[in-house]
Amino acid sequence: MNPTEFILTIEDLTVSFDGFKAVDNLNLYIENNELRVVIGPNGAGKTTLLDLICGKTKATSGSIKFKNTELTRLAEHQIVRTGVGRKFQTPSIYENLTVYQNLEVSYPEGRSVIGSLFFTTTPAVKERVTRIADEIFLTESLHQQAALLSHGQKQWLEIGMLLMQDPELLMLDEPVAGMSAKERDLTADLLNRICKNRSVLVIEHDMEFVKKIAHKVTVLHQGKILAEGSMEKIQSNETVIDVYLGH
Amino acid sequence: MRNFNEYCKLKKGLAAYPIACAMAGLITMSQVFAGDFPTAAVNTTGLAVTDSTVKVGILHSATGTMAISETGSIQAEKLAIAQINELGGILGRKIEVIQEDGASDWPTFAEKSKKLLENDKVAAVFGCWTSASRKAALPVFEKDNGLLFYPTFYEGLEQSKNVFYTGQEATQQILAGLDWIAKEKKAKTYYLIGSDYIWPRTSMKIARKHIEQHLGGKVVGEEYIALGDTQFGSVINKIKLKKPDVIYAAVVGGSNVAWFKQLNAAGLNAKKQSMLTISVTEDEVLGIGGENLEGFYSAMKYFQSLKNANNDKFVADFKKAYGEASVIGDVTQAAYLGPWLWKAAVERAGSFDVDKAVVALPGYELMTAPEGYVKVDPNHHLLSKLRIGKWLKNGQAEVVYESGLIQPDPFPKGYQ
Amino acid sequence: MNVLSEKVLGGKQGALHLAILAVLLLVILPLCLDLFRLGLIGKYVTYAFVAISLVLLWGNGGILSLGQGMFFGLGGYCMAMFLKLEASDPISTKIQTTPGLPDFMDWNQIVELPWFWEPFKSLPLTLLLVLVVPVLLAFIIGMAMFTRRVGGVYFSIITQAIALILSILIVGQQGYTGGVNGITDLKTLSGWDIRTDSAKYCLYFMNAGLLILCIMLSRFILTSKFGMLLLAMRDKEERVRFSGYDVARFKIFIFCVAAMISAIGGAMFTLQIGFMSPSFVGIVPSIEMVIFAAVGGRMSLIGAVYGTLLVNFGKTIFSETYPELWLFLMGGLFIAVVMFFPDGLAGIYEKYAPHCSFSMLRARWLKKVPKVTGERQ
Amino acid sequence: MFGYTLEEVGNIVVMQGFSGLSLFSVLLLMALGLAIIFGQMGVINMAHGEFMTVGAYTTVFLSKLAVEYDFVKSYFVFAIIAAFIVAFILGYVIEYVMIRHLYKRPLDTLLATWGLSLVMQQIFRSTFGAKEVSAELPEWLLGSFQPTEGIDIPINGVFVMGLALVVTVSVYLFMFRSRGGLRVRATMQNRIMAGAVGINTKQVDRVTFALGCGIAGVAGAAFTTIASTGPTTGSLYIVDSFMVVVFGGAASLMGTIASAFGIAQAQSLLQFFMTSSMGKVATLMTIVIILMMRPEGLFAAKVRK
Repeated sequence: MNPTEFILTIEDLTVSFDGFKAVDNLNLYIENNELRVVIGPNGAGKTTLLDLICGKTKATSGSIKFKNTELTRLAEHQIVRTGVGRKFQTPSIYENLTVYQNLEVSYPEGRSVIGSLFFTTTPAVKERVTRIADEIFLTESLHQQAALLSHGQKQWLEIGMLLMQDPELLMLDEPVAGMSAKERDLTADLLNRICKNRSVLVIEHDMEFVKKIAHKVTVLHQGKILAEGSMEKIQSNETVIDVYLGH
Repeated sequence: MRNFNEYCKLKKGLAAYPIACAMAGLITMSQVFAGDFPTAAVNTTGLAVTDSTVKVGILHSATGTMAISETGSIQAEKLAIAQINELGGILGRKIEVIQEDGASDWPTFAEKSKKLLENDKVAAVFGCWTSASRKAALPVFEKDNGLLFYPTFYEGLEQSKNVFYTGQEATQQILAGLDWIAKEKKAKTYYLIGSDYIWPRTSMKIARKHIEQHLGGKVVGEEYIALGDTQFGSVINKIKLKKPDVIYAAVVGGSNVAWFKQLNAAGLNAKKQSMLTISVTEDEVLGIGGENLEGFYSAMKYFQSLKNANNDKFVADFKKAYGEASVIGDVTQAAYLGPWLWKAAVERAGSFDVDKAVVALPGYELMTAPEGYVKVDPNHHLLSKLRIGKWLKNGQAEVVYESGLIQPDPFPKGYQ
Repeated sequence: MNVLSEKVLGGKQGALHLAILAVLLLVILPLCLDLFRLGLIGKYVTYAFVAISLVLLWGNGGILSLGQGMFFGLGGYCMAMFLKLEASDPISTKIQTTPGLPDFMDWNQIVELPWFWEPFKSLPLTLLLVLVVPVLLAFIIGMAMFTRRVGGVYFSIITQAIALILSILIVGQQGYTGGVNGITDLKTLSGWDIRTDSAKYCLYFMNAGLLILCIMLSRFILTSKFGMLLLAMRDKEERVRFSGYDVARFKIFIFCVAAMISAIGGAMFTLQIGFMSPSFVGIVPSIEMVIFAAVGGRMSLIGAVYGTLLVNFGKTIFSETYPELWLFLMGGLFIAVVMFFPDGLAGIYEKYAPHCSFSMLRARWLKKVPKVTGERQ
Repeated sequence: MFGYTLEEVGNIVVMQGFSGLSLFSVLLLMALGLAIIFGQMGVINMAHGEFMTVGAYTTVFLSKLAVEYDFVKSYFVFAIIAAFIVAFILGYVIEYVMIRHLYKRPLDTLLATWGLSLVMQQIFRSTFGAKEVSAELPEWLLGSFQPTEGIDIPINGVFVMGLALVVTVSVYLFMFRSRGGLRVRATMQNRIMAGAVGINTKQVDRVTFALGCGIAGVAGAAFTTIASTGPTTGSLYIVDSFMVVVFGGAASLMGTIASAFGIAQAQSLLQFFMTSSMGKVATLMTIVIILMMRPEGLFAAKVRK
C-alpha cells in the first residue's frame, strides 16, 4: 500500500551496538489518529525504537518517514519541530521550575536564541497553559515547584509539556509506571481524549491499561516484530504467550 | 658614619678590610645622633621618617613558585638591616622593615609597591627578583618617585632613575665568562639552552653575537624550554647529535634540577661534556644535588667559597642568623649589598629624599662587600668582577678564574 | 517599555539590591577610601566581571568553564596592545635599534610591526576587537564542543587545557606578546595620561558603571525565556532538546556572552593597572575567578560581585599581615563554601534573612549579601 | 644523511625512541592513579599532583634518614613502599572527610579538591620550606649504561619504566583478577545493586580513592629520580595527567595506557624537531582537537543506554 496514508512509516530499520542488533530490520506503520501500543519483554528494543524515531539514537540502516519527511537524517530538535513529541521512561521535567514554568518553557515559540530572549508571555500563552494544566489535572498545583509533585503527577506534567507543543505524533514511554489505580484510569481517559486529533505511540507493560487504550498492539521481541493486531488477537497468539511465559 | 666611609677610602689599597670591619664595631661608640639631622631637614618629601626611625620596604615572593629563589634575598636584606641598626642606624634613625609578599605574581608586585610607596611612604624598597616582577613594579616606582634596590643578575636593557641594580647586567656576566671558557676549553662549537623568557633569550642573544663575532666560534644549537617543563629527553638527544664543545645554559627553577639530573643520567657528565651556566648558584645546587653538577662551571660575581675577610664575616653572620645548613648564592649576596648602598647614599646626601640620595650614590665605593670592592656606576649598576666557579660534590664552588673590574653596560652596542 | 525595565532591573527586589550595590561602588567606597585602596577595589571590580560571566555560564547554565581567564586576558591584551603602541613612539624609544617598536619586540630582534598588531593603531578598532577577539575564540570553542555535546567535566578539563596552551603560546612567542613580562609600562590612552589621580578616578567610575550595565544585561538574559531555558538545560538537557530547542546554539550564545563580559573586565584591568601579563591567562587565575563566584553565590549576579570583593580584600589584607596563612585560608574557604554553602553568601543570606522587609533593612545596613529570588520571576 | 653518519643517526633514533618510552612511563605513572579515581569513580581530583608530591617528600625524607644511618644503597625500595602507604592513608582520610560528601556533584569535587591542593601546597611549604629539595640517590640509580659507544641509556629512565610496568600490571591484576577489584567495578557500575548483594560500597569508595592516591604517591617517589621536589611540583603534572586520562577515554585502563603512549611519543618527537615549548603546545593542541572530534576519548565503547 502507499505509505503516504500513514503518519509514521518505518521500513527495514536496523540499529546495532557493537554487533548486537537491538532493532532488527523492523517495519512499522502508524495511521492518523491511531493509538498504538508497543509491548514486549525487557530488552525487546521498545525504548530503542522510540530513541530511533526521535533521533536520540542514529539508525544503522533503514528509513523512518514522518509524513514524507525522512527523520533518520534530522537532528533531535528538528524532528520535534516536524511534530513528534516524546515522553521518557522516567519522568523528565524541570524540578527547579514551577509547573507553570515547565509548561511555558515547552510552548513552541521563541525557540531560537534571539526569539527566546525577546519572548513575552502573551494572553494566548497563558490561556494555553491553563487549558493544558486543566487537561492533565494539575490546575491546583499550577504554581507549585515541580519537584514537589507526586510521581504520577510528574508523569502527567511531562505529557502536558508535550501537549503544549501540540505534536501530531506523541510517543509515551511507560506513562503509567508508578501510578495508583485511580491515576491510571485518569491517564487512560487522558490518552483517549488526546488521540482524537493526533496519533499516539505508547510503550506499556500493564496489560489492563493497554486494554483500555490500545487501538492496535505491536509485540516486539529481540528487535523484531513478533505479532501485530487487536488486543484480543494478540492475547490468543501462541508465540506471544510463549515469549511472555518464556519457555 | 660618613667618617667611617672616609676612613675606608684612606685605607683603600692597604688591603685592610679586616681592620675596616673591626672599625665597624668601634663606630657604634661614636654614635651619630638624630639630633644632628633634624627630621624636617632630612625628609622634605613626606617619607615615613621620624626623629628615631625610618621605614623601608622588602618586597619579595614569600609564597608561590618563586619563593624557592627569593627567600635567600629576604634573609640577606633583613640581616644587613639588622647589622646597620646595630651600628646605630642611618642618620641616627633605626630602620623599620615593612615586608610585603609578591606571591610570585607580577601584578601583585605592582600592587604591593604601590602600597609601600603611597600608603607606607617607605624611604626605600629592597626587592623584586624576576625581570617580570621588576617590569611590573617599575612604572609605579617611576610615577611615585620611589627608590628600588634590585638584587638579581638580569638581562640589562634598562636604566631607571629610581632603581639601583646590585646584581650584574648581562654583558658583565656573559662576555668574560665566554672568553675564559673559549680559551680554557679551546671551544669552537657552542650549544645555547635556556628557559623560555626574556632573561635567557637576551643573554643568549648577547652570547651568540659574542661567540660568532669575537671568539670566531660557532653556535650549533639554540633551545628554549617552557618554564617548569621537566622533560629533557629530546633536547639532550639533540645535544648529543650536535656534540658541542661547550653547553651554555640559562635554565631556571624546577626545570633546572630536571635538566642536570637527566643530563647526568644520559651520560653527559663533566668528564664527557663541559658546560658553563649562568643560572646556577649555591641555592639551586641544594635542589640539583652536588653530584649532578660536579665539574660543571658557573659564571657569577659571587660564590660562598670566596676567600676574603668581608666574606668570612658575612658567611659567619649569615649562618649565625639562619643556621649552619643555610647557603648563600650570588643573588643573596647582591641583596645584602642593597641596604648598605642605600645607607651610603643617604649619608652622602645627608637626606632621605629620594632625589638627593639618587644623585649622591653614583661614584660611591663600597669596601665592605663580601664580593670585594664594588663601585656604583652613573648608570646605576655596579662595577664588579666576574668569577668562574667549578662545582664540587659538596655543593660548593671552587673559584677557578676571576676577572678584573667590569664596567656595567646595560645597552651594549653591537650586541642588540 | 516598563516591562523591559522591569526585566533589566529584575523586579523590585532586584532593583533594590542593584541600587545598593551601585551606591556602594559609586558613592560610599569612593568617599571612604583613599585613592590607593580605591584603586584596589577598581582592580577587584574588573574580576567581578568574570564572576558575573560565571554566574551566567556555571550557576545558571551548569557549564563550568575553567578558561574564563583566557577571555579576561585576551580583552586585556587587546587593550594593552593599543596602549603599548601609543607608549612606544619613536621619541621615547629612540634608544632602541628600531625606534617606534614596542621595547620587547626590539629586544627580540623584530624590526617591523607584526601584521596582527596593525589594527591596534586605531582606538575604535581596538575597542571593537576587545570584544570581537574573545567572542570569536569562545564561538570556535563552543561550536566545536557543544555541537559535539562535550559537557560537564570534559568541558571544564578541555577549557583548562586550552587556557594552558594559550598561556604557553603567549609566553613562548614573547617577540610578539612580551612573554612572561607581559605588556608593561603603558602610559596614555590617545593622549590622556591614565596614571594621573584624576584619570584613576575617572576609570574607576567608568569601570563600576560598566559592571552595573553588565549586571543589567545578564539580568535581562536570565529573566527572559532564555534564562528559564538555561536552568532547564542545566537540569534536563535531553528534555529541552526534545522540546524542540537547539541546545548547542543556546550554549554557544551564553558562552560567547560570558566571554564578552569577561573581556570587558580584562580591558578595564589593563586601563587601571597599566599593564597586562600572561599570569591572567593561565589555569590558576581562571579557577580563582570561579572561587569568587562560588563564594558570592553561583546563582546570584550581585552575590558574585560581593564575593569577588570580599575574597580579594581578604587576600590583600591577609597577605599583608601573614602571607603564610593566606593559602590555608583561601583553600579552606573554598572547600568550606563548596561543601557547606553551595549557594555562597547569597545562599546564606537567603537562609537567614527570611521575610524581605527585614532583609532589605539588613542589606541596607550591612552593605553586603544580596538576595537571589526576584532575579528570576 | 644531514651531515651525520648513519651510525650517529641510528644511535639518536634508539635514544630518541627510549626517551619517548621513558616519557611514556612517566605519564603512565601520573595517570594511573587518576584513571582509577576519575575514570572509575568520576571524581575530579585536582589535588592529584599534591599526592604525588607527598610521595616525593616521603622519599626525600627517607633519603635523609638513609644518609644518616647509611643504607643509601637499599633505601629507595622502602621509600617507594612508604610513599605508597603515606599517600594511601592520606587519601583514605581525605575521602572520609571530604570527597564522600561530594559524589553527587562532580564539578564541585573539582573545585573543592583544588582548594585542598592549595592547602596541601602550603603545608609542604611550611613543613619542608620553600626551597626545592632533592633525594640522595643510590649509586645504582645514577649515570647510564652503554650497550655500544655513542648510545647512553639513562638508568633512572629504565628504573621508572620498570616501576611503571610493575604498577600497571598490579593495578590490572587488582582490578580484573581479584575479588577486591571485582567489588570496585561492581560498585562503580551499579552502586545500588552492589550494595544489595552485600558489598560495603562506602568502604569500597574509600579504598578505591585511597588506592588512586597511593599510586600517585609511588609516581611521586619515582619522579625524585628525574626532577626535584618543591611545594608546587604537583601543579606541574596535573593538567598532563588529566589530558592522558581523558584522551584515553576515562573509563578504560587500556585507553589510559594507549593514550599515555601516544602522547609521549608525539611530544618527544615534536620536541626533537621543534623547539621544546612549541613542541608541547603542538601536542596539547592535537589532543584537544581530537577530543573535540571524539569527546568520549579513544577507547570508550559505544553503549546502549
